[in-house]
Amino acid sequence: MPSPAVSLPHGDPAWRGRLIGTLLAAIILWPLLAWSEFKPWILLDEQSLKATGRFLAAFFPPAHSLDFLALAAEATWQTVAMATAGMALALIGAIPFTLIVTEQLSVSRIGTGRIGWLGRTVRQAVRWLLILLRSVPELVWALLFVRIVGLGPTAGVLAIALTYCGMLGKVYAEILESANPHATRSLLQNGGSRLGALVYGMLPEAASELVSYTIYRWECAIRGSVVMGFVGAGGLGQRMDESMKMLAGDEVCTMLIIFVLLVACADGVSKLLRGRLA
Amino acid sequence: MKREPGMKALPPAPRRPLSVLLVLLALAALTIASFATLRLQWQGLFSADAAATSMEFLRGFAPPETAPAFLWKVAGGIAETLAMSALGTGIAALLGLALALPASGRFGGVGRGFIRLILNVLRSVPELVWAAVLLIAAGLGPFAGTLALAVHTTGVLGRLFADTLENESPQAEAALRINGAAPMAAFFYASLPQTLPQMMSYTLYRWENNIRAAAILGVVGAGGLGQMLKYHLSLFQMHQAATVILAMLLLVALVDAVSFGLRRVMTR
Amino acid sequence: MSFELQGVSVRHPSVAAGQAFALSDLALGIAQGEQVALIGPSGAGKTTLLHTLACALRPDAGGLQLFGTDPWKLDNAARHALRRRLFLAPQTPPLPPRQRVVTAVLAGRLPQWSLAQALLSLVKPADPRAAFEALARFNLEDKLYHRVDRLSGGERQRCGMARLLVSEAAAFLVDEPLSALDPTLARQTLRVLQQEAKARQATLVCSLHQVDLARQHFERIVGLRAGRIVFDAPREAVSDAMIAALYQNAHEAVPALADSPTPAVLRRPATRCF
Amino acid sequence: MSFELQGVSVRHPSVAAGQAFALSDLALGIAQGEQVALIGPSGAGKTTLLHTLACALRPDAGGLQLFGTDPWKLDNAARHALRRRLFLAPQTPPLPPRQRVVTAVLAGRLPQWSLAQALLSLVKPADPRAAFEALARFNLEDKLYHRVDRLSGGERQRCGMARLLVSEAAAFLVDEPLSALDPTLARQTLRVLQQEAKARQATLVCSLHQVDLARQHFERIVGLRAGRIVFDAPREAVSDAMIAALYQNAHEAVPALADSPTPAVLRRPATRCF
Amino acid sequence: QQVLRVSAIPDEAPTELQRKFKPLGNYLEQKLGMKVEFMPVTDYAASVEGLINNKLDMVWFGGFTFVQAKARSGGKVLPLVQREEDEQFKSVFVTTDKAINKLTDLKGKTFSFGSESSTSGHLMPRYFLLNAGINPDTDMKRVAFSGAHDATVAAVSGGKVDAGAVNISVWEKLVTQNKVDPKTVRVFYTTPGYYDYNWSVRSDMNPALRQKLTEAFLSLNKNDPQGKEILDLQRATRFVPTRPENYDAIEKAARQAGLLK
Ligand SMILES: Nc1ncnc2c1ncn2[C@@H]1O[C@H](COP(=O)(O)OP(=O)(O)OP(=O)(O)O)[C@@H](O)[C@H]1O
Ligand SMILES: Nc1ncnc2c1ncn2[C@@H]1O[C@H](COP(=O)(O)OP(=O)(O)OP(=O)(O)O)[C@@H](O)[C@H]1O
Ligand SMILES: [Mg+2]
Ligand SMILES: [Mg+2]
Repeated sequence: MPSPAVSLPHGDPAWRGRLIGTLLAAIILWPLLAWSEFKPWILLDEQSLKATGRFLAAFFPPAHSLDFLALAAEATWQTVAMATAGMALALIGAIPFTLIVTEQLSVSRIGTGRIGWLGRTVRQAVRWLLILLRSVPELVWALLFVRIVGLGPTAGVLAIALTYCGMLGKVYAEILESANPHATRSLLQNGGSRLGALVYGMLPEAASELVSYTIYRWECAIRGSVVMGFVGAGGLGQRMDESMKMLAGDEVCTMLIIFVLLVACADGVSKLLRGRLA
Repeated sequence: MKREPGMKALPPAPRRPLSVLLVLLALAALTIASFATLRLQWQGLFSADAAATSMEFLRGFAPPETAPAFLWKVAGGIAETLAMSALGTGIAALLGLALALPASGRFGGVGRGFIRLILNVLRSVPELVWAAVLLIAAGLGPFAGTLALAVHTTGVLGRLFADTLENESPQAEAALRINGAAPMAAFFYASLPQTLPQMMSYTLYRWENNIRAAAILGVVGAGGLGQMLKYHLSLFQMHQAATVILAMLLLVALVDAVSFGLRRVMTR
Repeated sequence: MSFELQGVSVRHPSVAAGQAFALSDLALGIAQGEQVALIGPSGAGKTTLLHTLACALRPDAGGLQLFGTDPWKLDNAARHALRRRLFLAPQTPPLPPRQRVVTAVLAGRLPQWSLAQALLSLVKPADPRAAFEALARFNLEDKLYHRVDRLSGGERQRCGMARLLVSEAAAFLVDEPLSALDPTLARQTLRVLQQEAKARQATLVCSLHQVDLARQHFERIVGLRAGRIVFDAPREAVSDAMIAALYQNAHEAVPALADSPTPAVLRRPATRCF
Repeated sequence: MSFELQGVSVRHPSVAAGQAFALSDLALGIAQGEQVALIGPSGAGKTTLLHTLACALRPDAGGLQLFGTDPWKLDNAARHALRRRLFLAPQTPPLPPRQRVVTAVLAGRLPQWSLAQALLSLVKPADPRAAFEALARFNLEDKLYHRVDRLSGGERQRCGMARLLVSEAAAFLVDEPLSALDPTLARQTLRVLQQEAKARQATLVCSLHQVDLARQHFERIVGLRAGRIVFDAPREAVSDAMIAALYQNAHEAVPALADSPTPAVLRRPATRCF
Repeated sequence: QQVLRVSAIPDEAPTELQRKFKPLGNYLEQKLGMKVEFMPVTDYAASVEGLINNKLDMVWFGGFTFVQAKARSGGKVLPLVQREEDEQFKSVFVTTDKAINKLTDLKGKTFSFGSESSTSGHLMPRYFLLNAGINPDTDMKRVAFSGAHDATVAAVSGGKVDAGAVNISVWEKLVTQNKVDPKTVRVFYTTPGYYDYNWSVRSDMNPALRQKLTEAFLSLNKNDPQGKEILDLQRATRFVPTRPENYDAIEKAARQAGLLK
């Protein structure tokens, strides 16, 4: 048995980087804690606990008058409809953007690890477009659409579609990039087209993650209240904000239960699809 | 030796499960029903003065306010926003990871269901409600804002992380566990490195979201860019709002770049 | 006895009940410290058998004894403790890409480590020297700090073997350790595995496609075909004819089989995919 | 000429400039329809060479001609069109888990399909008979509708080869196609590959660790070691001594090297990982 | 024109507003002979944008929102009528802190306004604070915008804000409904009166319609049952005509406080 002939290379080459990284993180953490006045112990202060308890006690029993339930049911459907319509429109934009942005699908990258200048430019442009779409605050979209299409669900659906297009495009691309690239790369190397490589190499790997995220976004659209309320489009999120501002704990509680049920439903669909599709 | 495969019967294709088809049909029906019941009015969007109106609206933002005093205020807002959002997201990422382990079914079906329910509640309660609760528990200030962000984001990240873990192919972890490694150790040596890029990307994406979070922070008096934006938009001070929007855009682009860079480093 | 199988039949979890077994009615005993080669055509069930021995697959029928106890009669914790005494090196080492060689190798120590130690070792490798020495026995010491997805196929396979060396198991179950190695390296690797097993008095069960190597290096050879043991004999008793029979029919004589449709073709797999 | 390399040096994209090449200063010409075996120790650069021939790695220096044109002088689209005439079968079969065998095999047709065809084929396989027949040549036809992650190692490898058969390439670059196959099946597979190449007048470059098979079945053998061509000769000219030399030093003689520290050990890789 | 689109600033819950509006809407439909539709919004700015961009026809504005709408539309918004109470509207400053007895005591304390665009919850309290020499942005420890008057009171009574400013009518409603204990939460300052809420329309509205609307409001009367129901819901004794000039003082205050530029 040959004993190790060569000596152990002294030191882990990654160690210094890790040490510096940790130190840097600690140094950055300090001002963050200071600026955000991070003092968790005040949560345990007796008076705070009492006040919180009183506040939460108002949540029970949940509001269950027929009037309110009817109102909530109508708001629920409105919410679901707006979220679904908004998501559908967002997907129309997000899918092509995703295909453009995903680097694993780049043909010019094969062999060099670098992307051609044209690809790089287009990608960069689309990335900026996505950043723009999702970083313009919802309130600004809402203000704009109130001017163009007036109050009502149209403005809400449009605002969802635009913001979510930006988010979906970015996150989809990152999901595709994170998948194991072996199958995709092999298809591309044998002359497959980008889209062929996508559906035969990437989707089987990434479909479940894409489904999870899409369903989560749909949930978000259901909760999204800012734009909806702004344009008077109604829906659960808006009702919840109102009830909260008026401190009607029981109403908030009922709507929370509806939210949890809807979210659980979405979770179920997500689980089913992930199990079957992929 | 040449065989004659044609002689052998081609086996019939297995039937596809109906459930997926049904779910997809149901989703299509939901989409159609949504568009049908909403009575959306597109004519406004495609009318002639839509473009003119939007141009006029956009022109209202120009030029962004650049008075030094205001820029200082924005800088303060940036610092506060960064501090709250980074800390809130960081706490949420850690808690989310801790909750994602049981929520991905690692400790059995009951644990999975229970933790998923908790995660559902955490993120079903909107940030505004968390802000109200925490305002009462922690008082005015960035701490309440940070916590409000952290609590809601924990629900979000916990769920996304759990799904990522469930979607990951389990072979690497199984190989270690077959050899007797403890479940947690196997997780840190096999599944975590495989899923880390995806989790990182979700975390950074939530960070972006939290940078934009507006309403909650105003309610707890925490300030930051979101609150400034709401303030100036409410007062129709468009030039100031434009500066704030630009600052947000820069922050989001910065986070996007960080996300891109980290992913480069990690996945190349 | 390290392993004792009596009438063991195994079906993969995804296979519907009522369908054919991957292993049927196997009887096999392997004493502690013995070195056994497992040969057989592709799809014969070698991997399945090794997984069964490693308690990674539960037999549907029959009795399995591991170091004298039936692992499937133990509770989870005890069975998992039993697994520490085994080391299964899978056919394709499932290493997370981007992990470094040193981490991947030291993962062989995980059963012995506490969680804190394991986490610490992720930050700063706990015992790089052990990993280095294990790698050196396969001429791979210069890749210690490389990423596993930047290794060549044979290098990755040796990385998996190095993990075996750092583990503290009392039985090695090795699935085709030589498939990606050149002849010289294959011989060297086999020698290292056998020396290591001998030095620790560990049992070695090794599935192989290289029949000549199996016959040269192992005292005992088990031939598996279509889920059944065809022969289990000391190497002197294994004749060329037996080997030819083991591999022959399954493939060369297929046209003969083709006339009578094999049930496997008619069987519809219960898979769900796109 | 299918392939023509002159002074080609290749470095993997992740390797920093200035570090050693994975292939250095290679000269090689392979005529259309020729069948070449590529042998050499693990880490010699066989995979790297095949990737270079498949335009999957760009040479850092030297001239590469593919079917008479330099692919790296073409624009992206033209180069990609050129790739359709090549088929690279990687060392580990590139099959997404949960895909079905029929889909995985028919993916070999992707370069010829329009997007609509590709999508349709996902719902209802476009040409299951072609897949079936390709699989049948490797005795795998009964797994047509199985999921690829439920195949044994050798079955998966044959699934990858079946994809090669359905493709319409004019040059096959096959990376260790026999590593997970038993001797009989290995011979059968090699025969199928060679027959298919001959039938289509396609070039076949095949990396192998089974030296005996290489010498039996291939007219021309290229020996690669440490990124350089050691010999490139018709099989009659390849002596046992040459083979021994090809594999020998790198591993067996390590203790001798040990006295002078190899530069590779001192070199710190510029990896970033956890 | 077949439909009169009406909205209101969300200083109360839009559901509540909708409930309050229902009898009024029916009454207006009767009087005008056209359909009246109420479109609730949750943001003050949306009601302003809606009216001046011709997406709404009549809005229940606060004093400050009216001034904003007037400024943003270049003076093309007209106030029609207001409640008698709105001619002398007031805000109250509330606290639980025994040490706070006048506006100047608020230095270094935490404080909560209502919504950013509210007259009684933000603009006038800020104006009177500035007059007392307290700049909320620099002199106070921290300033929050609770978004609604009820929420301000909750924050103050929960002891998490030292003081807050609310609309007097909401405060009185909460006291009569026993939602707040006036012994622990007390008013330490009441502002002088100012003009507040009104019903506004665009000035290019058909004058005949405008005339009819004004008359419909003015003829509401506590003596008949329908009028009483409407006026009670609006917490009004009666409606009176109003003029743009009534809001000049608010406009001046807004400019002084830097809320209007
Ligand atoms: N996860 C699985 N689910 C269902 N069937 C499987 C699974 N893995 C393997 N099989 C089937 O079980 C049989 C035995 O497979 P096994 O992997 O044990 O073969 P093997 O002898 O290791 O072959 P190879 O030499 O090709 O690796 C094969 O017919 C295979 O198709
Ligand atoms: N992606 C990569 N990045 C960096 N270096 C690599 C990469 N892949 C391989 N190498 C290195 O390049 C050299 C040649 O590798 P290659 O995969 O071509 O060897 P091989 O001859 O195919 O070996 P094997 O028989 O083990 O598959 C090896 O030293 C290997 O470590
Ligand atoms: Mg196997
Ligand atoms: Mg290789």
